[in-house]
Amino acid sequence: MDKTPALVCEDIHKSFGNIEVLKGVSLTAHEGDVISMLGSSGSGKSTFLRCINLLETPNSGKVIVGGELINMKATKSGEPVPVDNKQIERIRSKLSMVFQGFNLWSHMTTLENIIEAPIHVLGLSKAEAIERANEMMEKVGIYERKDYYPAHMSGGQQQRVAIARALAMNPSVMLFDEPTSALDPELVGEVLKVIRDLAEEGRTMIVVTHEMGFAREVSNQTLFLHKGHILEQGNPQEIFANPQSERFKQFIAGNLK
Amino acid sequence: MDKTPALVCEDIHKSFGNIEVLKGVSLTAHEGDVISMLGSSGSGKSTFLRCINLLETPNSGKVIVGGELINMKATKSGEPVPVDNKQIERIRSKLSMVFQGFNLWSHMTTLENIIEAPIHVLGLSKAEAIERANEMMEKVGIYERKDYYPAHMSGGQQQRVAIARALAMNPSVMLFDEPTSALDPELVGEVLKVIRDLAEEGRTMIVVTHEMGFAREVSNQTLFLHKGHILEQGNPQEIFANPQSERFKQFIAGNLK
Amino acid sequence: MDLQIIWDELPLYFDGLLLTIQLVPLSLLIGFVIAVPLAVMRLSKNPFVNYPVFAFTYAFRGTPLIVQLFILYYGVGTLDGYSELTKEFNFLKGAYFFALLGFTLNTAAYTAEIFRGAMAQTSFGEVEAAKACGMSQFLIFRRIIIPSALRRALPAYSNEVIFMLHGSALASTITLVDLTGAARIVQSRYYAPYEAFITAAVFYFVLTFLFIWLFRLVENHYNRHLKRREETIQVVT
Amino acid sequence: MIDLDGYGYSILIDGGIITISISMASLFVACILGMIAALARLSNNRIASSIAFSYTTIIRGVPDLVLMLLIFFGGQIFVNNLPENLLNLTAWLGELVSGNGDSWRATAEPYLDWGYIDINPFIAGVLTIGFIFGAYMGETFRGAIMAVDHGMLEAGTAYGMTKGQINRRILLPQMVRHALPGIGNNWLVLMKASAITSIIGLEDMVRKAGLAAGATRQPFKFYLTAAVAFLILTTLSIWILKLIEKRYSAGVRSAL
Amino acid sequence: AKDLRIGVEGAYPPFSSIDTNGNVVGFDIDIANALCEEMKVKCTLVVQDWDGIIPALNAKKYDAIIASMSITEERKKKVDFSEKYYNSPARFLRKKGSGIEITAESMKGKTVGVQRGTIHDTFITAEFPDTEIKRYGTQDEAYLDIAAGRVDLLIADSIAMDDGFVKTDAGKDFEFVGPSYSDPKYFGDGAGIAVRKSDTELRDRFSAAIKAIRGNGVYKAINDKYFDFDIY
Ligand SMILES: Nc1ncnc2c1ncn2[C@@H]1O[C@H](COP(=O)(O)OP(=O)(O)OP(=O)(O)O)[C@@H](O)[C@H]1O
Ligand SMILES: Nc1ncnc2c1ncn2[C@@H]1O[C@H](COP(=O)(O)OP(=O)(O)OP(=O)(O)O)[C@@H](O)[C@H]1O
Ligand SMILES: [Mg+2]
Ligand SMILES: [Mg+2]
Ligand code: NI
Repeated sequence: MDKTPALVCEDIHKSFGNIEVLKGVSLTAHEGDVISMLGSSGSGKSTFLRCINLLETPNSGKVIVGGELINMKATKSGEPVPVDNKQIERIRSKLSMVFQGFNLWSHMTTLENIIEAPIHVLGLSKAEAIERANEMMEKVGIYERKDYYPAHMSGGQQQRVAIARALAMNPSVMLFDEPTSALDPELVGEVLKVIRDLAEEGRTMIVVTHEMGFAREVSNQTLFLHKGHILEQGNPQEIFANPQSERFKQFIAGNLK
Repeated sequence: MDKTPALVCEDIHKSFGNIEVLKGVSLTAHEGDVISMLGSSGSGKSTFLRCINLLETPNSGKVIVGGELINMKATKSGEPVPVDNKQIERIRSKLSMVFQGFNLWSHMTTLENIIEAPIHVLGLSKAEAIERANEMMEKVGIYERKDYYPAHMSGGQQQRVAIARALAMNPSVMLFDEPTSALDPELVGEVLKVIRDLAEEGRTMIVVTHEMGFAREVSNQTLFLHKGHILEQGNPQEIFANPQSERFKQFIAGNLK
Repeated sequence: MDLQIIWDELPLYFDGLLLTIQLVPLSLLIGFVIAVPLAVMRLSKNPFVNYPVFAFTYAFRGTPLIVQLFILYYGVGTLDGYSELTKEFNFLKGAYFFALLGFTLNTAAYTAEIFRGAMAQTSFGEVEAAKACGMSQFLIFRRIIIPSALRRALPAYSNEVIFMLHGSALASTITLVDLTGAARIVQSRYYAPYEAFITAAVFYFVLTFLFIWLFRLVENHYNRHLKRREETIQVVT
Repeated sequence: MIDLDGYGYSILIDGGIITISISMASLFVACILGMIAALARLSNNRIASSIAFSYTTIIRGVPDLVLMLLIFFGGQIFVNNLPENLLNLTAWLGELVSGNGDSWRATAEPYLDWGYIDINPFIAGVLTIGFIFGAYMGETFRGAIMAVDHGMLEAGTAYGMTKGQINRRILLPQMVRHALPGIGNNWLVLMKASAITSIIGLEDMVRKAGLAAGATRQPFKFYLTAAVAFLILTTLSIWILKLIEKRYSAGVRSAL
Repeated sequence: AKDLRIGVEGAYPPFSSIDTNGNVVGFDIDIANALCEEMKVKCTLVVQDWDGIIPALNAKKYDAIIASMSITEERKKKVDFSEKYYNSPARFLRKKGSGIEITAESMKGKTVGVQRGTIHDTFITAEFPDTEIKRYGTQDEAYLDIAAGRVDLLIADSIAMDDGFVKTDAGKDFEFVGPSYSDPKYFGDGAGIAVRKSDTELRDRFSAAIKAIRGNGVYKAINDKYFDFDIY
């Protein structure tokens, strides 16, 4: 490998109580990679994304962002915790997440949502942040909605605000958790187009999705998660054409019907 | 025509305020017909179904159920209202509706939901109603959930309870409003199978849906609604093969992508 | 603390307790029975039905209970013809009737508003589903809206019950010897505020938690359907 | 105008001012206590959270009238016996340390000669009502904090904001909006509860009305006057609360 | 000398009541002012409900009580008293024509109103156990209730009832019945000024001042303002 990968996860395990949700998941994303994650409901996709930026603390495994290993230690009770909160905060600011339910801050307008973290986390001046926000809003096509509150926008618009908010952090990797599942069929296309544009720009992205078409056409790597294991992994064209596992065959059959 | 059609709608118009949502929609359903209604979001599909059982009062047009015309009169302000509430109640009991959001009664268990209307509207004894409910629950495969509350069941299970509840009224026509749109992709199949079984039994049904495959395979008549007008109507095999209108061409292209 | 005082006056406290646990449940019961139809009337679009009930609930919720009691007890006592009436109806003579009346009207006003809120919250879809089955307006109220609303109102109603229990302490201001009345007699006899009032407080505390516990039982039974799915699943595992 | 026999001014103006000012002052105390209680209950510190829990449960378990009588009568004795008790403590300590308690006592005496500390009914009323409603406010605030959509806080975390930033910039503004209806309710209840201070001798509207009723033997008229005054205050409060809620609900779509 | 605070009641006419301006007035008040003048101290009056009047004194809310408080053994356990400054007997009050007599028999099952925590309360509780007792926070409330016919009898200080009720419009249908009670066991040695137990110095100053105003005619002037006989 000539360049440091943007993101490496090695053998991530995660349990809730007695139930092991992730049973060793690994992934390497180089710069410009678009990785799609498929899997049925409850297979652990969200949990994996949340482990990447430490919203959940993995029970074991390594997360390496831009070559920097996130340091973990064990508490007395054996629970792993991050050693250094400052490191976590710094790393999170490089990994922007776009949530399934958007999670926009409802007391802030579109613009305020977008400039909040750049100002308070990255330390940009207000003018810089606004300039950057304008650019992002243009890109996702919500500039006219800059002074609207989230509640006054449609789902598709909210989702695009969430994407602009994530973009404004100028992250090295973007994590999308089912960016279209909460949307009306007619809005799905709209949001997918934005993500496709980002892919063409060469953004590194990890996208959890149910949209086979998207996985096939936009991503350059597809993972299929099942019961906490990766069952299929590889070039989407190939694995859709030649599924290795029964389960994945079923999965795509059910979805394409 | 040899037999009285189960349901006839003639030139239904409906406006909300100044906006005319239905601009003259007609439909005839004979016994055993399965009519699928397609149309993009906002085209007036739900409004039409709601006009059929008078949840919305049409501004003009006739609804004839089993040969019986629903009598309407105009109020002083020109709004049409049903003449006879008793007639409406009787007719509604013949037209069972399955709602998009299920609309189960949250304070009742599955069984209680199903026996409620047969006892209090049809006047069945409790024993009879339970017997009938058992049969319906078997049919849709939720017998084991008979003592669960709606909140404790998955979307697919709730939808099947809603279907069983509608079936238990032994309706002459069943109206389905996007019976699968609120469901997880894996549950869609489950519910469609139940509807397909009902079609095979010879139930008269009107189904608003986004599932092309279902429309094509299960229904014997397909309507395509656009901006309050019926643009296409006829045998699904034929109209999918030879769409008459540009709009329908686009519509099936977009959906089958 | 002089425990001897408390011990000596315990019978007085028990008499007070007896009155409190008579007045409170009785007024709650009557108030509840009145409140349900009032709440339905409040939902009516007919102003002749809606407004009088609104005025009633507004007046009783907008003024202090103590003022209501004073108006009812001392105020009514000075009205012309009151003494004549007491000859006919002996129960009008004592403060008991007026306390019961005041508490009942007060709790009915609050309860009606609680129920109205719960009914207004009934999911639109559930009502439509009922209509679509051919249910009449009356049947929909009787079978869907009211049962579902009463269950949802339980937590708010249990608060109202606690407030009523606490409000009942005001019976002591119109000469009744309830728990608080007993405490005030003890205080005026011995000038021992700690002994007098802490004893009463303990009684009330126990009563409050008895009520809370009872409501929790009722809620667990009637509101199973409101529990989130995850929670019920957790209970199983 | 109704003839109030010359008592109108004293009931409505003098009494009204007392009622309003005691209510506002109590609200202030209650909000501070409530915020402390809510944060303590939600904190990870066991002791803080159990103290806050006892406070909120015990207070809510006992009628305000009983608490009021207890704090007013008992509190006064407590405060005024405090110097004496402290002196005795000093003497006892002196006896223990150097064997001459009396001289310790004598040294301390000038410092503890507070005379009487006048707990006037106003302060007693404010503290009592504030103390009682602090418990209710605590629950309101706790509920409001928990009602804030967890996802929004998580979004803050995901963008690398610190705990403090999240609390200040996301939690608090959201919390206030959720808490407003509760605060409004508590205010309406509190204002009416202030009427029971008349029982401990505070000259609020109800007490003034009572005195007038006693003197003129016309309770109906005077208590009704007080009731109407309360209705006006309530109406006014509801109106103002609506305005405030409107201002704070920027970005919230109304339910209807 | 140090300023004094004096606790008064305010709902016990003619000894103390609140006028339309919200000021306390009455015999107790005039006596209090006269005594303060005699003692050459500045006094502030503090109105306090009867229920809490002794605890508040001990809590140092004020330094003395001038509120028609009878000097009884029970109270002496809590406070000290000056010499009496007036003395008047207790009597029963009934509605004219009600025919109730002060005998155990006639009073059986009847309701007697009394102010809570007074000597009259102690007296009726001990001596007429078969009657129903209704206790009030203030004497005014008791008047309202006998006028409304809710109690059959009141027992209280005869002068207070005479001036505060019987002689008013509302009280014209009522009359005294039965003997005058002044048994020291219940009613003590007249009304005195209460001070905290440790305050013997202040107590003695009050006693001296009472003697002085009795002697110099000030007392008589106040007395004549309210009563047509000598209440001392
Ligand atoms: N905080 C938690 N506590 C306990 N169990 C949890 C928690 N979060 C997730 N789980 C469980 O972990 C499993 C995987 O959840 P996850 O949300 O990762 O699924 P998913 O693949 O994202 O599914 P979906 O497509 O429905 O979003 C599920 O069984 C879920 O119930
Ligand atoms: N009660 C109402 N008041 C005003 N406008 C309404 C009302 N109900 C529906 N509409 C409007 O009528 C139009 C048709 O709505 P309808 O719900 O029938 O569409 P639909 O075809 O069912 O769409 P979808 O596929 O999204 O369910 C929409 O523009 C909608 O906004
Ligand atoms: Mg997920
Ligand atoms: Mg629809
Ligand atoms: Ni037409």
